[in-house]
Amino acid sequence: MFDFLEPLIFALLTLGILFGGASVVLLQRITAQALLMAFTFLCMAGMFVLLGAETIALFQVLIYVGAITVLILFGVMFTKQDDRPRGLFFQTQTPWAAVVVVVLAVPVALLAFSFPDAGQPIPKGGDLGPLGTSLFTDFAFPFEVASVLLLAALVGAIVLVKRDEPEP
Amino acid sequence: MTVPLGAFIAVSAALFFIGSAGVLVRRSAVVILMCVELMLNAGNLALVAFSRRLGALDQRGSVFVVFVFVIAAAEVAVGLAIVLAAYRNRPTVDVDEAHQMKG
Amino acid sequence: MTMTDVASVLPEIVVSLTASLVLIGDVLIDRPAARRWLPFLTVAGLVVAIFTGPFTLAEPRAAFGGFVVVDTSTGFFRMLFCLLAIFATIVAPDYLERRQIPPGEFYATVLFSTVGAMTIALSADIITVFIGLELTTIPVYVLAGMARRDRYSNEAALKYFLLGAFSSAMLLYGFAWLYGVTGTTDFAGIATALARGGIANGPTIVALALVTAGLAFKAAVVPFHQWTPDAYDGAPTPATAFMSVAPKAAAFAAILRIMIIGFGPLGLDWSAVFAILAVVTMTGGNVVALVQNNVKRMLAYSSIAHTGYILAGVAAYQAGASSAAGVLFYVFAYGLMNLGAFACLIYLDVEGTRGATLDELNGFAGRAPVGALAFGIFLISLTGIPPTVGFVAKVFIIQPVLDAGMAWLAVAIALNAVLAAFYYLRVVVRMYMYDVEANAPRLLPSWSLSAGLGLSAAATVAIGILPDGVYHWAIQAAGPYVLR
Amino acid sequence: MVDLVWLIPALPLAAFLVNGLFGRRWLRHATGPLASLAVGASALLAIGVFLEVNGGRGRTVITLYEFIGVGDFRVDVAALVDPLSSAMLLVVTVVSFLVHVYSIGYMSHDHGFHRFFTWLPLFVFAMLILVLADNYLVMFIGWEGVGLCSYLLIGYWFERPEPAGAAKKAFVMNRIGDWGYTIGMITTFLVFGSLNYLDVFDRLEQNAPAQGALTLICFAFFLGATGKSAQIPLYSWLPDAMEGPTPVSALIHAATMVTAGVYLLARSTPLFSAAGPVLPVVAIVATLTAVVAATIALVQTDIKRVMAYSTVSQLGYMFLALGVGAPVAAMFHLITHAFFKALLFLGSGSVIHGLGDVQDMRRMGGLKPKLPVTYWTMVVAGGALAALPPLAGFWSKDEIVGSAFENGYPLLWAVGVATGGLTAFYITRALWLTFHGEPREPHLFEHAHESPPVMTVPLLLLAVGAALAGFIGFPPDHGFLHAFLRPAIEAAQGVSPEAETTNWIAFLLLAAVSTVAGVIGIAVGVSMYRRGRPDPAAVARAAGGYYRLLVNRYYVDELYDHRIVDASKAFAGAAWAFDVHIIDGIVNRLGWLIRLGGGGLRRAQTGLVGNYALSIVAGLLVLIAVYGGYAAGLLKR
Amino acid sequence: MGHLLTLLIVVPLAGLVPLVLFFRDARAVKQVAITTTFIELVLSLVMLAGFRAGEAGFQMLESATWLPSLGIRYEVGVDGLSVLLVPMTTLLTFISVLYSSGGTIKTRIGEFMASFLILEVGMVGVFIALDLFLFYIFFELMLVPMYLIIGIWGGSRRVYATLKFVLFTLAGSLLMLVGIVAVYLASGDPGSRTLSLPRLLELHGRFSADFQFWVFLAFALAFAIKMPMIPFHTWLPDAHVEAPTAGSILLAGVLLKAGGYGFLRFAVPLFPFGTQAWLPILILLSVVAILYGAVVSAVQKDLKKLVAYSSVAHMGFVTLGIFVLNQQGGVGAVLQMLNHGIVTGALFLFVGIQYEKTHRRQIADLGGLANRWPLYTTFFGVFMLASLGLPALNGFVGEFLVLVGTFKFNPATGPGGLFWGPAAAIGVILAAVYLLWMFQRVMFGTLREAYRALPDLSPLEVACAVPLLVLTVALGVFPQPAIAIIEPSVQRILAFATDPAFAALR
Repeated sequence: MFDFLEPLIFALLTLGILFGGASVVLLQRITAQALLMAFTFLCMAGMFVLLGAETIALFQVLIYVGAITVLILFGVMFTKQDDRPRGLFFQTQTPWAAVVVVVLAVPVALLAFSFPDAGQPIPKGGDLGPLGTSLFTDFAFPFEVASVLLLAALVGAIVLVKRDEPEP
Repeated sequence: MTVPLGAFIAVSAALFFIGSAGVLVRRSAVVILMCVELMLNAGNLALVAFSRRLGALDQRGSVFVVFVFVIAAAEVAVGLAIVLAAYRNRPTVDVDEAHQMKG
Repeated sequence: MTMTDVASVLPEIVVSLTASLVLIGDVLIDRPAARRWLPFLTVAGLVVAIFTGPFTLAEPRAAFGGFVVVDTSTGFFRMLFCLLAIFATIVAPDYLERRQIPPGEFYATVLFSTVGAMTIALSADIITVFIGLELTTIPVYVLAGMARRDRYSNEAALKYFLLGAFSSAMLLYGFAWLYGVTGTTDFAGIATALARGGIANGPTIVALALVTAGLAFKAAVVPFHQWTPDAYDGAPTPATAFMSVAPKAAAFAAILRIMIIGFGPLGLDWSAVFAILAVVTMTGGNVVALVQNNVKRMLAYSSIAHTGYILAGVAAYQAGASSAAGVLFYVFAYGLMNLGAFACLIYLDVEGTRGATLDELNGFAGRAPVGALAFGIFLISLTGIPPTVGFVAKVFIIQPVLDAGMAWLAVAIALNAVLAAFYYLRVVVRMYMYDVEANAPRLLPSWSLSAGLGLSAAATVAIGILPDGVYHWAIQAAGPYVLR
Repeated sequence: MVDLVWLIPALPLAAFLVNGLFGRRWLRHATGPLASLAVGASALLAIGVFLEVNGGRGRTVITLYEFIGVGDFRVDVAALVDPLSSAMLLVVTVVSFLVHVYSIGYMSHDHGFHRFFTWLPLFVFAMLILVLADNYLVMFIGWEGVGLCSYLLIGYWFERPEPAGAAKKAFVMNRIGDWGYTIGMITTFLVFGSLNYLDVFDRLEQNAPAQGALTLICFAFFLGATGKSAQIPLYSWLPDAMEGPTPVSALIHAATMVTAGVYLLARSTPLFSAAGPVLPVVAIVATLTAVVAATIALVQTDIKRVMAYSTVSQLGYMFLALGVGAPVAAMFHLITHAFFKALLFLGSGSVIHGLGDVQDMRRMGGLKPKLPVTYWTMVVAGGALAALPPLAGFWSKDEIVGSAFENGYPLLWAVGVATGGLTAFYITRALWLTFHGEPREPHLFEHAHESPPVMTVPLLLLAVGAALAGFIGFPPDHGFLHAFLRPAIEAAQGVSPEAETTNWIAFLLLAAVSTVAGVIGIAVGVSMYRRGRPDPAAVARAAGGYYRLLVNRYYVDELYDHRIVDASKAFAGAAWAFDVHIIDGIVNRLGWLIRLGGGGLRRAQTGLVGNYALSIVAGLLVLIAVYGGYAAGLLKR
Repeated sequence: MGHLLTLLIVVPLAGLVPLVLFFRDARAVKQVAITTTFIELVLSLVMLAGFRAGEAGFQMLESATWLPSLGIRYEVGVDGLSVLLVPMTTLLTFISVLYSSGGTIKTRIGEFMASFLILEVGMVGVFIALDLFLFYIFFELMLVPMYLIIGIWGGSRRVYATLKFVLFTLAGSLLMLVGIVAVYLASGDPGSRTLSLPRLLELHGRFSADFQFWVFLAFALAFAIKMPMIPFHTWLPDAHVEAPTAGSILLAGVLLKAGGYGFLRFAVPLFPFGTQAWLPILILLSVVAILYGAVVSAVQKDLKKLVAYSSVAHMGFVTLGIFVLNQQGGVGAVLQMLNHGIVTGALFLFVGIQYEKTHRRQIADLGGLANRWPLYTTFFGVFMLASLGLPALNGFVGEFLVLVGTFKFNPATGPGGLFWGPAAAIGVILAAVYLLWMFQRVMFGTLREAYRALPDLSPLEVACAVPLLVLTVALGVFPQPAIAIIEPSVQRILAFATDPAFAALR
C-alpha cells in the first residue's frame, strides 16, 4: 500500500542527483560546488538504500560524503580559485562539447530503459555479510591489490606535495 | 510498484553524462576532478542497480562498487596532490593555462 | 585463501614487499646511501619475483576460487613487467640525483605500478582488471609529476591524471553496463552471455563502445591518444621510459583478456573497428612524429604508431595463436626498444629541457659512441630493419594480419614503417652525420645507464637474430587467447 | 698456310700488346718498325694463304673456341678461309704493311709515336677479324673493333677539339649503322637459327624464309653498311675523319675499313639476292651517294677533304655494283680503289708532310719540282681514279657502270658515267692546284721538300698496284678475279652463270662512253685551272646558290651537327627536367604533403585538456555509431 | 670445407672483432679490413673453384634449424645464378676497402671499415640465402651500412641523398616483407609452412592466380626500386653523387644486382602467373629505362650522375633479359649483372680517383686529362668502352644476349620482340653518344693549368684497377665459361616460370 512511496522517493532522489550534478557543472562558486557534490553523493546513498544495499550506502556516506568531499574541500582551500568573468570558467569548446554530449547522452539514456527488469522483490537488509564474505574469499586478491593501491596513492600524494628537503 | 531497473540506469546515465559534460566544459582542475567523481558515482549506481535487480542477487556488482570507492579515494588523493604540486609552481588551477606542451 | 592461492600470486607479493622495503629503506638509510643501494634492492626484488613465478604452465591454474587465473599468458606478462621495471630502475639513478627526485619513492612507485600491471595479467574478471589498471596508472601519474619543480612535469602529470581519471570513469561505466548486459563479471561468463545475445542489443553496443574507448585510451589509440605526447614529453625521462612501455603493455594485457576472451563472441565487430583504429593510429602517430623537432616528443608520437601496429595484431585475432603471440612478442620487443630509446635521451637531459632536440643530438656519435650506437640500434629496431627485434616483431604482426585476410592492413603497416623510417633515421643522421653544435648541452654519462643500454641493445640485436626462444614462449603464452 | 691463318691477326695483336704495354716507357720509336714487321709478316702469310686458296684449296673453317653458347644460340670464334676472305686478307695486309712503313716516316716527329703504333696494329687486327670471321657475330666484333680504332686514330690529336669531335661523330654514326647490323644479325639468327654464313646460306637455299623477314634482314644489314662505308645518310663522318693523321686516312678511311660494308654485302650476297626490293634501293642510294659526294668534292679546298669525298663517291660505286647484282665488280673496285686511293692519301700526306702540315690547296701550287716522286705517283693514282685506261680504276669502274647498264639500270648507268666526269674534273683540279701553276705561298714553297724514302717507297709500290691491279680483272667479266671470286660469291647462291665469254663489243662501247666522260672532265679541269677558261671564280659566281650549296656540303653537316644535335640535346634536357621535376617531384611533393598533414594534425594537439577530452568523447560517439551501424547492418564489416 | 658458405658470412663478422679492438688505430683498422676482405675474396674463389659447373641445382647446401616455431630454417646454397655474383661482390668489396685505405677516407676510419664489413655480410648473404626470410634479412642488412657510408662520408647533400635511398628501398622491401609473409602463409597448413626456396619451388603450384598477381607485385616493387627501374630510380643519382667512391662502387656494383637477382631467384620462379601478368609492363619499363636512362645521362653535368643514370639504362637490360623469359635473355641478364658490376664499379672507381685528384666532378670543369694521365686514360677508356657495349669487352656479351632474347620474345598479345628488340638496341647507340661525349669533354681537349701537376695513377690505384680490367677483357673474349656456369640454373628457373602446368592458371 505504500507502493507509491518508492517511486516518489526515487523521483526525489533523482531530482536531487540531477540538480546536484548540474550545479557542479554549472556553478561558479567553488565551495558551493563542493557542497552540492556532497549533496549528490548523499542522494546517491539514498538510491543505494532504495536498491536495498544499505552497506554500500553506508560506505558511500563514509567515503564519498566524508573523505572525498573533505579532501576536495582541502584542495579548494589550498588553491586560490580566481574571480573572473563567467565566460572564463568555461572552455571555449563548450558549445561543441554540449552538442556532442547531448547527442551521446540522449540515446544512451533511452537505451538504459531497455534493460530487462527481473521484477523480483528486493531482498531487504543485511547485505553486509555476503558482501564481506565475497570480499574476503573470492575477491581477496583484488582486495589486497586495492590496499596496495591505497598505499601507492598515499606515497604518491606525499611525494608530490611534501616540501622540498635540502639534499644532505 | 517498484521502480524499474531501467529508471535507475537512466539516472546513472544522466549523471554520467552530466559529469562528462563537466569535464568537457570546465577549466578548473578541481571542478573537473569533482565531475570525474560524479561519473564514477554514476557507474556505482549502475553497478548496484544491476547487482540488486538483475535477477537473483549478485554480490559482484556491490563488491565492484566497494573497490571503486577505494579507487576514487586514491584518485582524488593523487589528483589533488598533482594539482597542488602544479599550483606551487604556477598559482592557478585553470587547466587551459597548462598548455606549454602542444603540437 | 589457501597456501596455493598465496603461492600463485607470490611474485606480486614479492614485488609489493619490495616496494615496502624500498620505502622503509629510504627512511632508514641516509640519502646518498639510499641513492646507491635502493636500485639494487629494487632490482633484486624484481629478480626474485621473476623466479618465484612459473614462466610457463602446462595447464592454467585458477586460484582464489577462480577469480585469479595463472596461465601461460600471466607468466609472460609477469616476466615482461618485471624486466621493464628492472630496466627502468637501472637507467634512472643518476637522473634522479640530478633532478633531486626522491629515489625511494620513485622506485617504490615503479614497483607499485608493476604490481598493478601484473594484476591485470592475473585477472579473470573485469573487477580485477579494473583495479589492476588503476594500480598501474595511478602510480604513473605520480611518476609523471615527480619532478615537482619542473613545470613540464607538473603539466604532464595534471593532463595525464585528469584524462586518465576521465577515461577510467568511462571504462568503469562500460564495465557496469557490461555487467548489466551479461549479469556477470568474469570473462568466460561474459563471453557465454554475449554469445547468446549478439551485438544487436543497444546496451551491448554502448558497453562495447565504452570499454573500447576506455581501453583505447590506456593504450593510446588515436583519437584517444592526445594525452600521450604531453605526458611523455613532460615527465622525467626515466619515468617516460617506464610509462611509455609498462602501462601500454598492461593495457594490451587487458585488451587481450577483455576483448578476445570476454568480447570474443563479438569479435567480428570489434576486430573490424580495431583494424580501422590500428590504421588511423599508426598513421596519425607517424605523420605527426614526422614534424617533431623534439626527440622525446617524437618518440612519444612514435609510440602511438607502435600502438597501431600492436592493435593490428589484436584485430587479427581470428588468426588464432599467431595473433596473440604476435601481440605479445611485439609488446615485448616494443618494451625493450622503446624504453631503451627514451633512456638514451637521459644522456642529454639537462635541467630545464625536455629530452633533446634534434639539433642537440648533432654529432652525438662522436661524444658518446656507446650511447649513440645503442640509440641507433633502438631506432633501427623501432623502424623495423633487421637484424633487430623490432623487425621480427613486425613480421610476427604482419603474419596474423595476413592470415586473418586483412592484406590492406598489412600493407598499411608496411607503408607506415616507411614513414617511420624517415623520422627515426633522421635521428641517426643527426647523431652520426652532423658535427657537434657549439652550444650543445654537456653530456651526462652514467655507468648504470650505459650498462643498461648496452645490455638492452645487445638483447635487441640478439633476439632479432634468434627470436625463436621468445616467440616460442609467446606462442605458448598465446594459448589462452585461442578461441575454440 | 691456311691452317696458320690465325697467325695473321695474331701477329698484329701481339704487336698491339707489346707496344701498348711497353711502348711508352721502353720501346718508343722502336714501336714503328716492330708493328710494321708484324704486319709485314701477316702480309706474307696472307700471300701464302691466298696462293693456297688459289691453288684449289676449298673453303676452310678453322674453329678456335666457342664464343657464346646459350641454348640454341651457338657461336664460335672461327675463321672462314675462302676466296673472298683470302682476297680481302691480301689487300688488307699488304696495304696495311705499306701504310705502316710509310707512317714510320710520317709520324717520326710526333710525340705520340708509340701510341700511333699501338692503335694501328690493333686496327689491322680488328680488320682481319672482320674479314676472317665465319659468322656475323665475330664479324661484328671486328666491325666494332675497326670502328673503335677509327675513333682512336681520328682522335689521335685529341688536344685539339676538332679531332676529338670528329672521332666521336664517327663512332656515333657508325653506331647508328651498327644498330642496323645488330637488328640484321639477330633477325638472321631468328630466321635461320644460326649466325654462321655457311649455315645461313645453306638454310636459305633449302628452306627459303618469308620475304618480309629477308627484306628486313637485308635492309638492316644495309643500314649497317651505310654507317661503316659512309653512304647516305650516314656518310658525313668520313670527311670529318680527315682530322686524323693522313696514313690513318689512307688505311682506314680509304683502303680498308670503309670497305667493310662492301665486304659485308658481298658476303651476304645470297641473302640480298633472295630479298627482292633491297638491291634496287641499294643501287639508288649508292648512286645518289656517288653523285652527291662527287659534287661536293668539286669545290673543296682542303686536299684531304677532296680525297675524302672522293672516297665516299667511290664507295658509292662499289655499292652500285652490289645493287645492280655485280658483287664481283664491287670487290674488284674495292681492290683497285684500295691501291689508288691509299696512294692518293699517302701522296697528299707526303705533300702535307713536305709543307709542314698544310692541307689547304689554295696555299700550295707549283710543287711538282719539289716533290717529283709524290707528283708522279699521284698522277698515276689520279688517272686510276679518273678511270683512264689502262690504269686499275678504269677496269673496275667500267665494269660497275657496265653492269648497271647490262642489268637493266640505264639511268643509273648514265648517272654513273656523268659522275665519272665529275670525278675526273675534281681530281684534275686537286692535282693542278697542288702541283702546277705558280707557288701561291712562296714561304711554304721554299721550305717544301720531298719525303724520305721510307715514305716514297711505299708510294711507288702502291703506284705499281694502282697502275696494274686492273689486270687481275682482265679480260672484263672473265678475268682472274672473276674466276677466283665467283665460286665464293655467286655460285654459292645459284645465280645463273653469265655469258661464257666477254662481250667485247658491248664492253668497248660502254668503256668508250665513260672514258670520254673522264677525258672531258680532265680537259675542263685543265682548261679552267691552267688557262682560266672559264675562270673558276666566274663559274662559282654563275653557279651562285648551287655553288654555296656545294661549299656548305648541302648543309648536311649543319643539319646533323647542329640541328639534330641541338634538338636531341633539348629533348634530353627536357627528359632530365621531367626526371627531376615530375618523377622526383612527385616523390618530394608526396613527402611535402605528408609533412603538411603532420603539421595539420599537429595543430589538433592544442595542449588543452578540454580538447583532448572532447576528442575522447567524440571518439566514443563514433564508436557507438559504428558498432550500432554494424549491429543494424548499415555498415559493412 | 663443408661450411664454406657459412664461413663466407662469418668471416667479415669475425673481422669486426679485431677491428673493434684496434678501433682507434687507423693503420691497424685498415690492415684488418684489407686482410678480412682479402680472406673473404680467397674463400669465395675457393667456393667458385669447388662449384660443379653445368649443374642446375643448388650446391654446397647448408641447412640448420633457426626458427623452429615457424619452420623457418637457415638455408644457404649457390647455383649458377649466384656463384659468380659472390666472387664479384667480394672482389669489389676488397677493391673498395683497398682503395679507401689509400687515404681518401680521413675521418672515422674505424666506423667506415666496420660498415664495409657489415655491408659485405649483407651482400654475400643476399646471394647465398635460400630461405626467403634469411634473404630478406640480408637484403635489409645492406641498408644500414650503406646508409651510414653515404651519410657520413658522402658529399654535401649526403643527408638528403642517404635518407632518400633508405626510404625508397624500405618502401619496396617492406611491401616485399608483406609478400614474403603471404607466401609463408600460403605455403601450407600451420605446422608445415616454410620459406625455404627449394621447398617453395616444389609447392608453387598451390599459389592461386590472384595471390600470385599481388605477391609478385610486392616482390617486384622491392626489386624494381633496388634495381632501380623507372620510375623508381630517382634515388640513384642522388645517392651516387653523394656517396664516397667506395660506396658508389658497391652501390652500383653489388646493391643494384640484388634487385635483378631477386627477380630471377624468387619472383619469377615462384610466381609464374604473376610474372606473366605483369610482364608487359615490366618489359615496357625496361625498354623505357634503357632509352630514358641513356637520354638523361647524355645531358648530365655531373660525372657521377652521368654514370649513375647510365646504370639505370644498363639495369634496364637486366630486367628486359629477365622478363623476355627465354634462355638467351636470362643468361644475358645474369651476365649483364656481373659485367655491370665490374664495369660500373670500375667507372665509379675512376671517377672517384679523378675527383680525389682534381676535386671537380662537373664535366665542364674538367678536360684534357688525357694529356697528363696516359695510364688513367687507358683504364678509364677501356671501362668506358666496355660500358658502351663494345664487342670483345664484357659489356657487350650480356647486352647482346639480352637483345637476342628480346628479339625472340613472342607474347600472345601486344608488341613482340621485333618491336622491343630494335627499340632496346637504340640504347646501344645512345650509350655511345653519352659516354663518348663525356669522354671527349673530360679526357680530351686542352688541359687546365690547375691540373698540370696532378700525378697519374698511383700503384695502389693501378692495383685496384687491374683485376677489373683483366675481368673486363677476359669476360668479353671468353664469356663461355661463365655462360656454362649460368645457363643450367637459368634454364631451371625459366622452366619454373614457363611450366605449362601453370599455364592452366591463365
